Amino acid sequence: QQQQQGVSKDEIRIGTIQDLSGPLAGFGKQARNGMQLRVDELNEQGNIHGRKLKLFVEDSGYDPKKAVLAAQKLVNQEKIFIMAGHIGTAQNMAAMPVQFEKNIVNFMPITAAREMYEPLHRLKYSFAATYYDQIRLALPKMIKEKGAKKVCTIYQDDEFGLEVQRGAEAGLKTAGLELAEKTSFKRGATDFSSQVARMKAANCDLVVLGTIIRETIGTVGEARKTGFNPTFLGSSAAYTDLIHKLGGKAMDGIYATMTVQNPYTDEQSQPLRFWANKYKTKFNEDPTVFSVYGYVIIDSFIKAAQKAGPNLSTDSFIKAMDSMTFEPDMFGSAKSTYTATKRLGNDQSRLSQIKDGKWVVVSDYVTP
Amino acid sequence: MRFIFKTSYDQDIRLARHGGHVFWYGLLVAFLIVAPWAIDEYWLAQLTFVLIYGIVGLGLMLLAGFTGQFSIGHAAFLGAGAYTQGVLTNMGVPFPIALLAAAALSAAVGVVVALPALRVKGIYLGIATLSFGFIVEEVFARWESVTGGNAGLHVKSPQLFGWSLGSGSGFYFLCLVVAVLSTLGILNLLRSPTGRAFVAIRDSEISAQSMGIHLARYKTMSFAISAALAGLGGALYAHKLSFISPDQFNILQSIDLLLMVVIGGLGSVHGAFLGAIFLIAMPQLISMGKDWLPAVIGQAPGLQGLVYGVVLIAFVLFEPLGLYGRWLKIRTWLQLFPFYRKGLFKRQKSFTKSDRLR
Amino acid sequence: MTDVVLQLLNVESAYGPIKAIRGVSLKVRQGEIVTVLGSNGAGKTTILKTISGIIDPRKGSIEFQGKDITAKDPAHIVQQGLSHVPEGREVFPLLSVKDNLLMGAYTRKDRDGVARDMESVYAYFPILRERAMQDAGLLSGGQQQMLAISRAIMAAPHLILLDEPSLGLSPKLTKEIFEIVVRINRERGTTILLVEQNANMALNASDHGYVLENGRIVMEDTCERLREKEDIKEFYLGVKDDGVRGERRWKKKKTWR
Amino acid sequence: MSSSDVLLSAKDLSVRFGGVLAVSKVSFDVRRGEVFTLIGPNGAGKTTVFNLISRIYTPTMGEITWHGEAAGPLALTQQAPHAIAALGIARTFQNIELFEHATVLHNLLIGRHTHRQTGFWSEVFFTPATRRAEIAAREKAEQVIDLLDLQHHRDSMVAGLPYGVRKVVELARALCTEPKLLLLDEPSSGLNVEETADMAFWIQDIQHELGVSVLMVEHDMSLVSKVSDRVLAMNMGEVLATGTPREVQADSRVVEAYLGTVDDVSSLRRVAA
Amino acid sequence: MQILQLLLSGIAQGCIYGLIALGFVLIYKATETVSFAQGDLMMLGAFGAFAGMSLFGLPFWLAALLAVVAMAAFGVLLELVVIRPILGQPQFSIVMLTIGIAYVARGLITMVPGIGTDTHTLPVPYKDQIWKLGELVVNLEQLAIIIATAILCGLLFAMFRYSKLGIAMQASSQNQLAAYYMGIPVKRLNGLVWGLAAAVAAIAGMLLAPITFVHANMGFIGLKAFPAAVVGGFGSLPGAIVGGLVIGIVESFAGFYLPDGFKDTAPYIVVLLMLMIKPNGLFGEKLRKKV
Ligand SMILES: Nc1ncnc2c1ncn2[C@@H]1O[C@H](COP(=O)(O)OP(=O)(O)OP(=O)(O)O)[C@@H](O)[C@H]1O
Ligand SMILES: Nc1ncnc2c1ncn2[C@@H]1O[C@H](COP(=O)(O)OP(=O)(O)OP(=O)(O)O)[C@@H](O)[C@H]1O
Ligand SMILES: [Mg+2]
Ligand SMILES: [Mg+2]
Repeated sequence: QQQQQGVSKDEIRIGTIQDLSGPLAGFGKQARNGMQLRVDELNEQGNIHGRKLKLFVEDSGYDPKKAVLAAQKLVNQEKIFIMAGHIGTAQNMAAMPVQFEKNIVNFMPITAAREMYEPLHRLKYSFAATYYDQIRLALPKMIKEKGAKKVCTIYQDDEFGLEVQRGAEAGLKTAGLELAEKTSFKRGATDFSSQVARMKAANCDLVVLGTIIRETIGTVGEARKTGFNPTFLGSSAAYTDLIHKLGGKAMDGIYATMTVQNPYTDEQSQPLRFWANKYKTKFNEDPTVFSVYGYVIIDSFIKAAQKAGPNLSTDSFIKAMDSMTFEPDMFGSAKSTYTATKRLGNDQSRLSQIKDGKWVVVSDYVTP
Repeated sequence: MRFIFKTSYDQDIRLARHGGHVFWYGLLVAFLIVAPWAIDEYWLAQLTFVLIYGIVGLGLMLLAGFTGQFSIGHAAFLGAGAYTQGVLTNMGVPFPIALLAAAALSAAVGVVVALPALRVKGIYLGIATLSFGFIVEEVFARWESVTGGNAGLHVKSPQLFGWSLGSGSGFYFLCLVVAVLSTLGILNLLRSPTGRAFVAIRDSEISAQSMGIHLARYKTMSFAISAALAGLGGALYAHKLSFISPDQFNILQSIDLLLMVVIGGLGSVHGAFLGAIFLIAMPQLISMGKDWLPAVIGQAPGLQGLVYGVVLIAFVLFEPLGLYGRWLKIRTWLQLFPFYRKGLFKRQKSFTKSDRLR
Repeated sequence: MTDVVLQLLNVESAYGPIKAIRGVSLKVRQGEIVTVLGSNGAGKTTILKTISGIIDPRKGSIEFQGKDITAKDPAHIVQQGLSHVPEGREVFPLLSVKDNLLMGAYTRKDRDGVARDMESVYAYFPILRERAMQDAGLLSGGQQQMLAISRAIMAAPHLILLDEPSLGLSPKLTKEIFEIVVRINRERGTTILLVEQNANMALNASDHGYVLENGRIVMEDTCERLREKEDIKEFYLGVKDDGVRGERRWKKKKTWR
Repeated sequence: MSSSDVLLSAKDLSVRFGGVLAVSKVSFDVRRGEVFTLIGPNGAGKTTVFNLISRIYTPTMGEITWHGEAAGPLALTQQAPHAIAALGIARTFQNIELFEHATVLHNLLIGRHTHRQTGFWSEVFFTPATRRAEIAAREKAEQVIDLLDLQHHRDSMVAGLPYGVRKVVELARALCTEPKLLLLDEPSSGLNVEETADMAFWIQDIQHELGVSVLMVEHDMSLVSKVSDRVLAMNMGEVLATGTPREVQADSRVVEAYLGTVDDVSSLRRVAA
Repeated sequence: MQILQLLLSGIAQGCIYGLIALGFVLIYKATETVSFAQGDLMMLGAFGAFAGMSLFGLPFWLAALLAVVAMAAFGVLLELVVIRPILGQPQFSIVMLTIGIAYVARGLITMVPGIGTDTHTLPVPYKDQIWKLGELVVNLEQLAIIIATAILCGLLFAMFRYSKLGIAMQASSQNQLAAYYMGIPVKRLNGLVWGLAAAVAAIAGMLLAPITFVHANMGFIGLKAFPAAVVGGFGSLPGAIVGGLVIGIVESFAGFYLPDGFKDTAPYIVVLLMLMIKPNGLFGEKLRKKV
């Protein structure tokens, strides 16, 4: 048997590709920090069957071509054992063939696209409930609660936004409704007046937001100004502390689905607060959900690698993963399980709402 | 210094001007042929990218460097080629036919772009091509039934006579052959009336016209050839990445392409390939350099953009003729050694005149 | 009046590896009109460009009114009171004729003086007044030449460098131009350095002349004496043996080469 | 004068730019094999006439007829600008419009453009036919280089040439198109007496040995009298006089508007004094 | 009513484009280069004001003033360090430089720890205030942009038309050599132009900040201002405003009445149509070389 790439007597090499210079540089950096935090924790406190972790970070600038180059570098040059937490849908799609050619697992990429586990591939593992599922499951519940009659959507004109929009359509079907109005915008747009005008003209009373941060604020802000006040429901992409920090009062009342909780440093829960402050001390900035993602991904990897035993190889790792169960953690993620045919940990999310400038969990995990 | 005494017209027309050329280019080709055995897989992949971008650069060089028409939307042609190739290969069309179709369709798109471009120059042309680039990107994203929309498109690996060219070295040779053939074609064109007509248009439209050059036809032709090469490159790119999505062909890609030819050296065929080497090597160098820097800087997001910008600025400031210009100086220095005089390449003051009147 | 306004000492200028002038020394005295003659490519334009700082000389020094102006910024040199009518007109094509003239007076602060000079320039070339609001780029070649000369006059300089002022002007205007040059010289005391292909005119109008060949000064004298030299007569004035030369197809070599 | 003698005829040409009537009702004929010269004060509209012939401007009124084709007369105003050269009309420009970033030889080869025989694909593959065509083009260019004594500058970049040489290069480039009619806009401006004399010889050679008709704009009266067969004087866009050089120069209106009355240049000194 | 409201938001958005386009035109008129860095200078200006207000706790007006002054100084410095050395080289080199400057500006800001990668708000005093005229809603943030754009346009127009300095700037862009011959201090003017452009960018950045927030990529909106400048005619200041309005209004109506996707491509389609009908834009001079 050939020597397993990326695993030596005392080291496991983990690669990740983040956006450190492009439009998502903020998230990329936070995810990297989260990963680094867990890697350092492990290296300080122990090891995995005698092996320390080494994290290799490459910058894709959110550009698929650079992602391929980065993947080639990590796979062929740095000889990584696993690719973990790679950010971006198109970037993952472009990089995966490079990895798969060398039998390297694409472990829990930071994107909630279905392609991260579908079609089934032995090297794919995904952890995030997809935007599609989030909205599909949450929307009927919201409609029932609010007694909504006309549901509209505004979504970013890319794969992410489309997933939200498709989720909304699927969710509406179960409630026996149809989309009353469908509007979109291009990534980076700053003006949402005509989209809001269209939804207002359609008399919508519930708007599904396929938006991220600035677009969420822009849309909701524009709506509030023009006196259009439906219920707003966003996906986990809109679940960040920036929404209320930037948008201020106008953002109060909007809902979003989420899988992990925002780690406020003055959080009620003690371990989470401790963690958040540790992060802040190390990186001199507040942690966000992306820091959590990064942390959790490495944490999951460690657990699986421990289980895989001293003979760590791609095959033994897959074998270990395919019988893994991760219990709910302090960040509020649901219990997730993996098998040889189920490569998405769980598809559930909770609803949160902004109340007095802070995200508050308002429902339990929504189950179909 | 080498003096060449010309004794026949043939000597003037030949591609290789003297024995030295034959020797050095021979060496280069020999290296490129043995490369798959000589260098490891990672570097071979990089070399393949260099060839692909070199082909695209060749086209843009023809347009910008030789015809004087700057395109800030060249990624659209790249995309047209890539999508044509992707869609056709996935439909099972044989590889060579798909490749030709990609080039042809891109050329057709080039002709369409040329229509509004014929009447405008300078910045107006730049913005026209930029606009076109945006529209084409939007088409890729919206025409979901064919392009797969924003979800992107997976491209099957190429098959030639039952061989799979998907592997590293097979595909490398494919790119090498296409690159060499396109280069020869462009060089031939440039030493023929068509190439001279392009240069004439670049230098003075009014006298080109008075020499009987049909401006519209030659500009269109230049756009078409340039687009065709971009399409060829795009087709190979699609296979190399095996996944294409609309945002790979956005404005940033277009600017990268433009930077490539400028840094390579406008107005030289060498420049296209030197620029491609630069474009591919640069991120690698930056990420290598990262590890040497203190973490606050080395690990900071945005470093790549910063270095990229600084290098670009440095190039414009210190080597406006690009990598090829630098090479020429080094070569002259070597040839003149030890008689090189300091002032030889001192830049004289120079002055700009309005480009609006041309 | 013997104080030297402009002095070039052993100036050498080059375009890249090509040397255009080699070791040129010349002097222009206050109130004089000095002309430089020379065939194509001799380096006349290069001398003028070197003086006004458009080209930096490799060697040598240039003094203007006792101050060293070698390789200074052209704008700085002009502000010292030197004005250059360049070869090839160089008007501002998209500015109106009037704005072009105003730019000529950019370095001046005296509004009244500028207005007066504007009037006198319009008097020299009435067509400029007629076209005052037209874009200068649309003027005919000769009209642009008039504008270029007028612009230099507007600067009210101590020294004007004139590079082929008669280029493209009608015979009548050519004469008028030289009259104007001489008048400016006499009336305002402006010193003039003149480069001209029309040697006949130039030698008539000037006090002192230099002959430039292949970047070197090969002859220097007062204009009266220059006019009498055989070579000057044959090659620059074209007066000698018209009959013989008229049939001859081969260039006769100049004796000083 | 039979009409078959005429190569190009302009009839009632007028063109207006905004408020300026640059050319007004100008008519003239250029006959085969002659040197026909336009003179006139600055801004008379001479260059504009050239621009009308080479289709840079379109006349507001009037027409230009070309008799150079075997098929019969052709309305030049119907032609596309780039088609003019192919008909056999080449020109030079008053302000010199060369291809600056190319060598002299390259400039001349571009002059051969209308004679190109090769197709796109044969050029891409550089077939033997293309090679032969290239060599033929070079031979022709060399002939012109020989004629105009440009051997010295063959491989120099145009950007670095002195003004006078550029004028000659422009003439050479026009000759490379093998024109039937050559339009020269102030060929001697910027040349000294000696060089002007050479220019005169060249124009005569072009007229007699190459059999090319010449339409010229020129301010140097010695050159005009030496080479032109007929002269047309213009002023303010209108025709003042037509005739032999001697006749036109004697015309009082021409003298007044163009030549100037003060004839003795040495009078300058007196004016000054 | 619907139409009026759409028109109003189109105008407001158009003024944003116009405001940025003013910066392009300013630089173009005075140096004949197209600055790809204008959007990023704008971003720097906004960050400057943000730093003044939240890091140093200055009041808005003071921070705004300081940001404009600082950016003007920065513009002058920029010219001195990177642009002046190649002044006189083909304009295209300078265009490339501005692309480089844009990269550097974005990279530098992104590298600022804790600030660069985040999005911020600029707490302007008029934030989130609206006026209601019957059913019409006027946003104070947008009104500020409309007013500032009009004033800036007027001032710049007057400068180029009537002041010796302004004419000299145009002169140096049209023929640098001749400008030197006239004794125009081309280099100093060039510095002034870039300083001015940076100041205009800073103003634009601060006006824009309440609407688009302050973040490293806010400069990309400049890409929409290019079409505005072209539609108006690149060398014309009023053209920039009119072009901006055309683009803004077209966008607004296309977003409401046309199928999805047209809102974002409409400006570019308008540009292409414009270039086919009127290649020099609405207000551009018809330029032709006289030979
Ligand atoms: N930009 C340039 N690059 C290279 N060489 C140049 C350049 N400009 C001029 N030269 C060379 O310098 C020499 C002198 O040129 P210059 O223009 O000074 O001549 P001149 O006497 O003014 O001629 P003319 O009467 O034709 O104007 C010429 O041999 C010319 O080839
Ligand atoms: N495109 C144009 N727009 C406006 N006016 C023009 C244009 N072209 C020429 N003119 C005007 O028409 C008149 C004739 O110009 P033209 O260039 O034909 O003169 P010319 O006879 O060649 O004079 P010169 O001997 O000075 O070259 C001039 O007054 C000029 O200003
Ligand atoms: Mg000269
Ligand atoms: Mg003329």
